[in-house]
Amino acid sequence: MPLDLIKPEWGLVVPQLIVFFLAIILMLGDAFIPRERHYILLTAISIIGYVAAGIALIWQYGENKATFYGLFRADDLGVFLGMTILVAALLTVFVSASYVEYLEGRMPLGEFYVLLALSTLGALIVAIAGDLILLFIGIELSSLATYVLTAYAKRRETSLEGALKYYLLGIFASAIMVYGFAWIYGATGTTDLTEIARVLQASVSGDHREASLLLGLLLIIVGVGFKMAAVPFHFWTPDAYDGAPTPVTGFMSSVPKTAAFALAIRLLVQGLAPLRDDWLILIAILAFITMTFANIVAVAQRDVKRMLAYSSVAHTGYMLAGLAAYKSVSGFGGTGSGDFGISSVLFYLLAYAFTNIGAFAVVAWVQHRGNGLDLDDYAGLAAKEPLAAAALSVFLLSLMGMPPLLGFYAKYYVIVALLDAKLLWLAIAIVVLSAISAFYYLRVVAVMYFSEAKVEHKKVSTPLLNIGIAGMVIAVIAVGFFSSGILNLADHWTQALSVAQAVTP
Amino acid sequence: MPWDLIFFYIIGAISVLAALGMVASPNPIHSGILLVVCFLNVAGIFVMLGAEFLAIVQVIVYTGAILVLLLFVLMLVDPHELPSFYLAQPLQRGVGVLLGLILLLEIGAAIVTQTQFGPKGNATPANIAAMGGNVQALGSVLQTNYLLAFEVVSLVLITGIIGAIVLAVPERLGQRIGTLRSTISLGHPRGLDHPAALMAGPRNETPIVTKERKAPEPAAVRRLVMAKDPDDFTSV
Amino acid sequence: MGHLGVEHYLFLSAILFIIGLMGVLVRRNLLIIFMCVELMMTAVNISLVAFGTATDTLNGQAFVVFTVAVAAAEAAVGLGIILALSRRGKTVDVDDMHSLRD
Amino acid sequence: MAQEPMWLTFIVAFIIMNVLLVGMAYTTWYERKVLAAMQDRLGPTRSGPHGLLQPLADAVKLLGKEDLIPAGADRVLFFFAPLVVFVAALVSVAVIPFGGTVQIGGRAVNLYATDLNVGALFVLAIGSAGVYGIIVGAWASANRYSLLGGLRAAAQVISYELVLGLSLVGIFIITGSLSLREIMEQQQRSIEIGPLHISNWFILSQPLAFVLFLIAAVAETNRAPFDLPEAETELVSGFHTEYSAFRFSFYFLGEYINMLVVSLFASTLFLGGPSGPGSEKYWGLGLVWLFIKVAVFMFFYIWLRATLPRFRFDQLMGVAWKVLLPLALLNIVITAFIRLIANGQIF
Repeated sequence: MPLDLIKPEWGLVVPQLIVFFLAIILMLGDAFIPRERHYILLTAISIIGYVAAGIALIWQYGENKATFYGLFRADDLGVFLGMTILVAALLTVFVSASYVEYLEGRMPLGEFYVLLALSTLGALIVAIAGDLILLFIGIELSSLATYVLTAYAKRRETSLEGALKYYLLGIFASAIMVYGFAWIYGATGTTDLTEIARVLQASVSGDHREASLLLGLLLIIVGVGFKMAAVPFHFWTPDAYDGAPTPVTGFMSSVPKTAAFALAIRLLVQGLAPLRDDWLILIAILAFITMTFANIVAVAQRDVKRMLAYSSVAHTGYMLAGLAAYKSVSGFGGTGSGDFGISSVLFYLLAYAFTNIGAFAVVAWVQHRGNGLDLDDYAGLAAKEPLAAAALSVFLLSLMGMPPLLGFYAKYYVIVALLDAKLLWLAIAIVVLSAISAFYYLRVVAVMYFSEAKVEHKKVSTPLLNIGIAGMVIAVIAVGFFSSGILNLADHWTQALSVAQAVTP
Repeated sequence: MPWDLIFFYIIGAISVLAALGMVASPNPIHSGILLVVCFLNVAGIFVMLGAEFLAIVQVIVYTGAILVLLLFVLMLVDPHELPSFYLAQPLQRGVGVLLGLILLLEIGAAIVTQTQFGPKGNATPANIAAMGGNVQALGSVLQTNYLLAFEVVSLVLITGIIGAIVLAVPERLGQRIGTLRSTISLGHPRGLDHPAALMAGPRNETPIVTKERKAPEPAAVRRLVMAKDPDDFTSV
Repeated sequence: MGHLGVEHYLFLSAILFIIGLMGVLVRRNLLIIFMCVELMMTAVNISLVAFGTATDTLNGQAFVVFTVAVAAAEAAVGLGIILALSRRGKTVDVDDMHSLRD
Repeated sequence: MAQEPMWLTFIVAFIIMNVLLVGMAYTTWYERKVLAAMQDRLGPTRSGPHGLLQPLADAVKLLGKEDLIPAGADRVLFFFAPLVVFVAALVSVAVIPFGGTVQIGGRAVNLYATDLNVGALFVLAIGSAGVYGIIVGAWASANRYSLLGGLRAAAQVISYELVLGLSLVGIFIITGSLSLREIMEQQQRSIEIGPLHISNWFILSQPLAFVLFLIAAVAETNRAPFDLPEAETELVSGFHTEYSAFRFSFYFLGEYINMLVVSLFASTLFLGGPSGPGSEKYWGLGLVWLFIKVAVFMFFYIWLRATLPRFRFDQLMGVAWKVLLPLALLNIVITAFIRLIANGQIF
């Protein structure tokens, strides 16, 4: 009995397909291009691939369709998240090319780019997934490639141990998360997010809740918490961020994190919207614990990379606060006014990609000059390398939330959303903790500008890395001025909820 | 006689006992073998649930591939060489166990109080039999509803392959050796273990270098090919 | 199903899941932690299939196919990391290899 | 497919098992005779006419020997490991059909123990579980040669299992079923093109798969030239170095039963099982045809052992991953395309 072959709308899948073919071409290139030309050719192919995928993604702006039996959702939420992911991947290529090629005893470049593309693809798939199964596979693809990237400097013990910790906790979290998926599936009898929402809408009424639904919700939030490194579940973060090659650290702090937030938005907001009252409070508590703990611990760090790792955890807290500010979009399926909470999270993710990868890029830049990661290695950087010091200062100030830099707008929108949702305590917490974070960010700036230099710098030329850093500095300074426009684009995410219910096969 | 109930309790008891033994056993090899026992019984559970295909997949993939690989690594690796892995501080571990028990109670409560499952689909045993059986029915679901997921999971697998190759294959430092001859091999061509090629990491940790071995002459290196079985890398 | 309700399978799955979870939290040996996570995954699979039976849908079984595939890929990567870790400080004697080669 | 009473199934299963055990015993005699003929010797002649009682003598000798357990061995695992190999080998024959449903004394009898709808995969699954006997036994012996043999077995079986499974996918695509009885029955229908009656044996439509299957099957059973786990010249007979007496005999039994099972499996999948001239009318003739096919496969096994030198380990892995696996995938792609065209779903 022959099956009816489905005829998906391939036009909607083009951006993902481009990244897929990028991975394939890189794999073949790794095998057939002579090693000496990898650096130039594979880097160029990667950059072209990500740019092309980005253009194809912009092309889809305003689409609102589903294909592959509802597994694939082409909507503006997917486009915005996809842009964030592609931008982060592109910036990572700029940062990592020379690092992988020259530092840590020359690591194989071809496989690095392939894994980067696969991880990016996994995150892109999470961003468009309309089904529990695809969400799971996407996040696993993204994580799996990132585990390998973390262990990429395999000659260094810290890299392997960090990767091992990341890996074990990662698969542990996946198991917990899938158990949650199983419970949701059991309670609703479907894995399609729209269907789940519809079934729940009918069954969840008043105060009565099935215990099984709450259990599933709890397990999912724990699993997602691990993936996005929220605080009680963050054990892996410092070691993995510290151990990974520096460009990978920047990548880890943006792409898999964006994927985790994409999963949270798709699943919680889209699928489990009828359980909103239950998960909002959990997310709010998680946000508070995360930013408090991470900011306090970060103060004690003298290692710049480790400090940035904790800072990354703290920023997860801010983003979670934005998620907690989700109010409602006039019931499920409505096209009511945009919700400010989710829009602020989306904006934050984009802003954070520029800023954080930028900060790690400067760390890599210093490593290229033969220096370590300790605070002392940064002493007097401003006197010798004024541009690098200025760039790092810009990134750190942006992370801190100094106006008019990009980071300020991100935090500002989250706070506005929180006030809008009447979560005053969380808004105050963000302000207070940002003030605490100023201490450790400004300490690095102070050391760079007001200390005597203790170490010598090698003369190294890293053109690609310099271009990348320059681009990110400009973005961090200038993009803030267009923030309201970007936020308007992000606001279109609500269309995701009104995606064509009739699923095109 | 409720045969299915009796079978279930026997199989379930064996799998739970094997799982407990796996966690408690001091010897990792014993743990691995008990896990095999547990998984074979879980395959039996799948058969009882009418999922024959998954039962076979469980045996082929989990016991036939993953756990064989695991035992392989267990035998290959000297456990004393691995860092011991502290998930959390002892206090937190105690809390973790407590949390686990609470979670068990909670899951139990959820199972007991579950008044309804989702709306019924049309995959009743009769319909599945009409399609030709579990394999055919599952296959058609995978190839229509979950086609995209089916394609994407192949990428997950290829990521696994690339990851394993990148991590587990002995290093090829320096360049790819051009003059390869009959190297059908698990390993890549093996390059120069020259100290100069092993730059220190960013924190100046001791790089992993050959202990007490001198770097070979470059001339010898050029013809050198890692063309032997991986047993050379064992500690056994 | 006769006497055998879905609850039986769900309970079995929950017990195995918790055993795995406890194992992850208590044991220190890397490979045993890895085994415990595999046990948790298997427990989840039992739940998925049982829920599929309860709701007369095949989505659960389809999900299991994917979790198994993902588990296999994860195992490959994880064991690769462990092998790489165990190989620290050890290299093959290249001269010996050369002599054994021909 | 008639429902038959439980006791009848038991009887059939009992007969199948005994035939297998006796067949295994005479496989050893067959192997010695064929090897001897190839090497211009006589082989066993003393015990019984043409040495036909030699298997019996071997059994008595093996059972009478002293049972040794190494000092450092893990006793429990050392005891159980050979049993795993033996039992796994026996279990997988349960799904192999020796014929369809026949009438014996007015009663419908199925010539197979059971018909699973995942039968073909069942054989593979049991085969992959059987390797634990080798790995665990090797580890439990506390002997380095054994351990090396066990490690080789693990790597080899994982790799070739993949090829074995993939080479069958073409057949599954054609038949649309994983049930061995179904696969067997589809091969009994011949294709009629005009006056010609072409046999529908899958060796004709899947020649590449057949070759791949054969190679992988030899590797799965750890026979020459893939007998690296027990390579006596390097590893002092590998995983069973420390085994003696009846424990060793279980490994020995397991290996030969595995060969028989794989031969039966191959005959069922590619050579139409018991189909042959006259087998539609007389089911006894079908059994004879099956016997002949198995004998041919066994001869092939022995022939390989007498002819080919052993692979080097890296060659072994390289062949599996770089040659056989791509070919198996190619076979699947081509078969799937032809199937699609035949269904009229493309072009």
